[in-house]
Amino acid sequence: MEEEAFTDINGKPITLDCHSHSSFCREFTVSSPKVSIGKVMVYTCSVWLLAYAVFFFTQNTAVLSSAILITLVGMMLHIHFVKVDHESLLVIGSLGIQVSSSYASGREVTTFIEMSKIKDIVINEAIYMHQIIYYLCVLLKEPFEPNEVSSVVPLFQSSKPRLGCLVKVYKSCQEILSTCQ
Amino acid sequence: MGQRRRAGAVKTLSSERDSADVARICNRKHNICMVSDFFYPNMGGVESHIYQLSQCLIEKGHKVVIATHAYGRRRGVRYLTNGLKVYYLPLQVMYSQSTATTCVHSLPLLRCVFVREQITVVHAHSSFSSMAHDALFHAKTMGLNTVFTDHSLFGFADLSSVLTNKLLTITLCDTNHIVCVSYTSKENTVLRAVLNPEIVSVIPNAVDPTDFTPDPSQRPADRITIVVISRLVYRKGIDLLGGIIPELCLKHPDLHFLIGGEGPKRLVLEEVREKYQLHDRVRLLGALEHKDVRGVLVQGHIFLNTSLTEAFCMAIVEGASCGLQVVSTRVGGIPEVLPDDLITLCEPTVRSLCDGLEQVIAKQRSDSFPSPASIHNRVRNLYTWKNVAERTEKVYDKVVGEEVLPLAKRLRRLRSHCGPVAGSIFAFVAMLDFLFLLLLQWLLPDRFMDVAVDATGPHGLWRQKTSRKKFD
Amino acid sequence: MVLKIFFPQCCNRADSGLLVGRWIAGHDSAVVLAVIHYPFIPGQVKQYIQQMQAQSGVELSVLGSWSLPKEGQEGLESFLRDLSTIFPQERWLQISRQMGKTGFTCEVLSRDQTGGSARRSNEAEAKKESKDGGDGEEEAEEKVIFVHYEQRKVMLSQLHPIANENPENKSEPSTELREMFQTVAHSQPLFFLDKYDDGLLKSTHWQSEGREASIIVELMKQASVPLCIFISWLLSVWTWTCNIWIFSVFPLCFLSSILSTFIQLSYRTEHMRTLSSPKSAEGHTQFMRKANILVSVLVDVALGVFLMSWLYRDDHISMLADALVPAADHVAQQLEELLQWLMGAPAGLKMNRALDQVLGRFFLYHIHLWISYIHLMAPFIEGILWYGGLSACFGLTFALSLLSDMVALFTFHIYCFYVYGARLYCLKIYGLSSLWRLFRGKKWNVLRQRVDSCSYDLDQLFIGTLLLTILLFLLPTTALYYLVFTLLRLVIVLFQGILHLSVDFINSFPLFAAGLRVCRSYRLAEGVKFRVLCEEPGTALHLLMEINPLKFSSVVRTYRTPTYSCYPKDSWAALVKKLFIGELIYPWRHKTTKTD
Amino acid sequence: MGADGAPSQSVPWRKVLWERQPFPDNYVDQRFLEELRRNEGIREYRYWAVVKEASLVGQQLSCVAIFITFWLYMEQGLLAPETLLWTSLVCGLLGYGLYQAFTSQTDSCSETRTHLADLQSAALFLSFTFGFSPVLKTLTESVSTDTVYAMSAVMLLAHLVSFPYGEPSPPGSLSLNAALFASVCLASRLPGALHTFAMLSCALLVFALWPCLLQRLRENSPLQFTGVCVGVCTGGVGGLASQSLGGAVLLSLAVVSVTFLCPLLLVWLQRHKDNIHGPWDEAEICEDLSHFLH
Repeated sequence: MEEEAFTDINGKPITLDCHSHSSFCREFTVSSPKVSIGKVMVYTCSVWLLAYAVFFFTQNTAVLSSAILITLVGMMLHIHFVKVDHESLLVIGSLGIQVSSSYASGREVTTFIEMSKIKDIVINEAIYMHQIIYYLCVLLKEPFEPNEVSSVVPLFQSSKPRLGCLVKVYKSCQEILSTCQ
Repeated sequence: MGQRRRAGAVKTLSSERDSADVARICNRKHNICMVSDFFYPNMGGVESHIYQLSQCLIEKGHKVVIATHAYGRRRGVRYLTNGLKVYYLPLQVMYSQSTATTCVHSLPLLRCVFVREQITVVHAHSSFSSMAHDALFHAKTMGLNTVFTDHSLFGFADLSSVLTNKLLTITLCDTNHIVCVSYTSKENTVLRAVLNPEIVSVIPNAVDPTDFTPDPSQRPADRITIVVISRLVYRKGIDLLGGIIPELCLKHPDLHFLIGGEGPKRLVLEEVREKYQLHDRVRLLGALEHKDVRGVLVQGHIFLNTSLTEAFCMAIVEGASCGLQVVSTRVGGIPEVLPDDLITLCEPTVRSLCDGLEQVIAKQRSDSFPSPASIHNRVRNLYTWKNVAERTEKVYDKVVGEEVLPLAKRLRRLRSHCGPVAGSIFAFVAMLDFLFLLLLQWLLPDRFMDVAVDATGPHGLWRQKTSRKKFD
Repeated sequence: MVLKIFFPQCCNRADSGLLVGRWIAGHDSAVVLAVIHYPFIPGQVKQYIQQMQAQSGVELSVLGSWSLPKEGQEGLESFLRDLSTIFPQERWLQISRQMGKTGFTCEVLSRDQTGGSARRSNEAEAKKESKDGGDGEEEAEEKVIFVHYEQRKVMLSQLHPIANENPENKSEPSTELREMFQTVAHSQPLFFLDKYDDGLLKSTHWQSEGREASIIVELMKQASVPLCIFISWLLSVWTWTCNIWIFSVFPLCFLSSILSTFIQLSYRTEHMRTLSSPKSAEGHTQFMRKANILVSVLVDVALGVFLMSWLYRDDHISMLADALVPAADHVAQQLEELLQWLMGAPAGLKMNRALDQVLGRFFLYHIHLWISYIHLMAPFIEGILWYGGLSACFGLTFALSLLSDMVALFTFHIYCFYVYGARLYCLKIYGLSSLWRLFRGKKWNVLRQRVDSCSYDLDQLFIGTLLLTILLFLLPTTALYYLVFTLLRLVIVLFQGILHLSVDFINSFPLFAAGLRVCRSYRLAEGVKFRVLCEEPGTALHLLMEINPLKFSSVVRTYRTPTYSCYPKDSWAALVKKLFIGELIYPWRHKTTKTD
Repeated sequence: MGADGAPSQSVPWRKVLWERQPFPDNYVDQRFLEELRRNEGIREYRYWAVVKEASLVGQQLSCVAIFITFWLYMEQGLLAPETLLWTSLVCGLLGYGLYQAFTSQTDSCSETRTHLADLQSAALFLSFTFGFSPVLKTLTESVSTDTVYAMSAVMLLAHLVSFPYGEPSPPGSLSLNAALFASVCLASRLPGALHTFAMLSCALLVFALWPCLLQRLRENSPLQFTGVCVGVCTGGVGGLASQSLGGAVLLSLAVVSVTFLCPLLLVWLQRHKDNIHGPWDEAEICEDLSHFLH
């Protein structure tokens, strides 16, 4: 159970938390920084100032109320659907891999992949927006020909760690996978 | 789309299983990035040149990556033999597999490639490829040394070539070194992109002699076969071929034509075949895979090339390497390629070509030609990729030493070198490019880019990985 | 390889006894289903297990022993180990739990060693023989995972995507979790053994409470059978009436293929047929489908009755009827004004006067015809509405589709206008395009499907140009008429589309599944998720398996009853293109194509 | 090869790739670019020949001018449609006779169209034009006059631009169509249906038939051809002058510049021509290969 500081592909600080429950069961949690009050303040103020400017010209109070509503709803949606607080990867030898990402609002999305479907875990390269990044992904087998890769499940999608972090996770995943084959 | 790309990129499987040991980068000689619009899955002279050259350089212990544009679903990062890494960048293709050039939009991706691969030399190919031009431009903005290989000849007459030449002048005006495939091509390039001939080297193309070995047993004894292998387009003089076929076929009843290749001019040949009832003697094989070419070549006695312009004709070398008698038009760099006793040069007219073929056929009948094996032995050592790689390496060594012009000088050079109008326009564009680069560096500093894991080379991770995969 | 033991939560505090369950072949994992307590007679246990196996079709077996030592029960160890000789297994689990600790400990004894002298060390060696390559130095506890599951939920839940029931074509090799779920689900008969009835065996497992409720359900099932038979009889009568020849003669069958009421009718008939099939639904999907249909029909009817109650209270119907004819008159008047406006200089556009007059008069005459038709029908409208309103008792969908049909009938004239305008315009565009090619000295090559250049004669050119000029100058007039009437048409189409969409929604939305997802979310499982319970040093790893409910979107996608979809047939771009070249548009897909 | 050592001048450098020479790759010999040739195969233009060719453009300009003059006359009612009809009929017959004479004089072997066919198409023209003229009359009445003028001006310009000056007969479809379109637009502005008919037949004569005759003339007797061109130009200028002097001046300026100044410019600019040729040029196929196919 140790914390380590890394950066994501845009240089923002993230922390990797490795939690080893047992020799064949580890949990990795990548947590990105909390949503900063300053940012929220800036956005809210900007929206409200804009609204006030509009209100100043069109003497219509509906503008202000709508602005408040917009900011609230926007914040709600943001923390509920956009802002991912931390993503965790639970590797249980010979049982499977569980990927879960929990949003700032506490909403949690979890998927469990059985070991019989997993072919391998690899670090891969992809072109993302205007840069080329490394990412960790789980390769799934074709149901019938086990050597074919049917599809790919990328891990840590919202907080994109850099190579160093990925390699650390990757290595200990490989340990477990190799011991439990 | 991301999903799709990743699904595509899975080919790279566990090439990065082990961690990035950056130390390996240091003992390299050069980190080279080949940039061109034309690469596999597209097929042609430039493509094979880039591939073979890269392989040889990797064998020599350099690090080579290739950047080209995405071909349909083939986008992202792929690995080829010996861990040759290919970036298929998602840039918009404009026409004939050449990307649209705005001198700016391709900067972010190319910068990413250059930085993360720690490139020291940028090597661009083919003046048809606008991506190559962009790469040269950006590389200079980023302060990298550049090399450019020109594979094609251009006229000076029509408007399009005038424009292309202007573009070439601009992109090559501060390129460190230029490589041409033949002396004619060198002269042409020097004239087009008003250059100092001292910085233009001539390094011919090569063919892999082991792929093109003669096999006389394949030749039918009762007939004489003329083989033509080229794309069926105007530039390859297919109209001439359409004139030659009936002339000779009427004279020699035992003459057969074997034509490989595809293109718009196929109609011409088919019409000729229809008109003169030559279906049994003129066989159109359609498009050929590179591996099938040898099988076609060895069936023939004479190799005919009717091109109207060629910088360096690989086809005739392949033909000669298979022990065929080569008859070709005297255009472009072709006279330089083969010694006179291996090739019969004619003027690009039906008359002259027919005469040349007549002589060769006559000699063939009296078989006063050396045996295919001996021809092969002579040709075998003329052009090898190893030699090409050595000479290119020299160019790199020379280039790396040179200093890159700072922005001010670069602008001045552009203004002075490329004429007042275009010069100042592109000086402005260079300014923009520089500012854009600054913006990008502010948005994403270089230190936040992961250095790419280096898999290439004989001792690279690639080999280790494959070997390790074997025993587990 | 790690041994996984799926352990029901309800057995956590059970008294010591035998573990009954199943080894999942190939996955090296055991599913514990129940604990049979002391005292028992081994023979009876075996017999009981065989009987259960026969009932459930799951190869049950005695997995091992479970000991929860209370005070006064010491020295069980040896006894438990001896049991393994009584119930011969190739691997004998020996799960025990100390009072103080939360975690369990487990020993795995394999057959080849006699029960007496089983120590962890040599048992580890045994493991080494049994499976190669595994490093035997590791502690036994660390090689065992306890997965605690809630028996009831797992038993009731259905894992998605649904594996097809018929075993001959297995879509994919069933995975470990699937096996586990199926095991628990199939071994239902095992759980009927109630802890209160005094049988020979006492066992601990999930106990279903409230038998009474289930009795009521049984009664209802019994009652539903004759109802089903009755409905199916009605249906057969109905279909017979539908199939007599009168309905298959031209105009009627054509009408029934056009009018959406008929289509809704046939659709509902099919629903009822599926519902009233006397044999019970086999498989999960069938059952869900039936349930969805039933619920949607009920809701539909309820809504319809509600509507009716509103209609027939203080005669809204007559008010509607009185409102309708003036409305039609009003529309017609508006149209006339529109036409007058068009025949002048609409929006300052100068149009060819002669053509303008001709078209305008033509359309005016049409409107005149239409009005007279409406007034002819005026006295009957109330009756029509009254009887039409009755149809709402079949459900809201009927009322809606009837409404859309009525709208279609009442706006027939607009449709006619649209068709005339479109045809005229289409003709013009076609002629213009070909003549424009002639103007440029090109022609359309039909064989090669491309435009070739060709040299025309003088006279061809001359006449072509004359015609081109004429068409070009007459184009704006027709285009304007076409535009106006197309807009009218589009408004109506939009209205009908909304009606169709709502009907389709009511028909196809899986209400039952959605309700299930809301109330009993574990019934529809997308997968599972694990939580690490406790890790004390020395004990094995304990996981809690929870059920990951299906997402709403996928619920709707999976259980949406296949229906005649009436979504836009072609994309917006295609629609606009069609409008431009003046093709006739029927934006709602032809209703006989069924899409799931 | 490619040894970067000092090039030993003992062996001369050869422009070949197959043998390894003791020169660096970027070695530049003094024979570099020796095959460069400038301005080869360039044809010298002589002034009067160019003028003779350019006179065709001038006469086409003035043909348009003549047509416009007729239209102006008709619009102001100074010219009765009957007279125009008769004159154009006479001219047509005259021209037809000349045409036949030329064809019979040159070669009647390539003659395919019979007199019957000619008669037929003539009848077709006349009947169609006559039938449509009332429609055409009402066609553009709702369109504003300026629009019509602008449209016809543009069309006439298009006619002039796309006119096949190299080979006036058969007239290029685009040019003829543009001219006819313009004439229809103009004709629809005239007071009566008969006017329209007359105008259109006149347009047919000027734009469709006249170029064919001119082509024959050019082939057979170049001397008379120039004479005719001069005549037409003067006619055009004169006709326009009778309506508006400014137009006439402009027209004459245009004709003069096209026929005399532009050739002068061309010949003068010849001296600055600088084409680079060399072995890299794409060889063009000079001989005609079509006979192998057809």
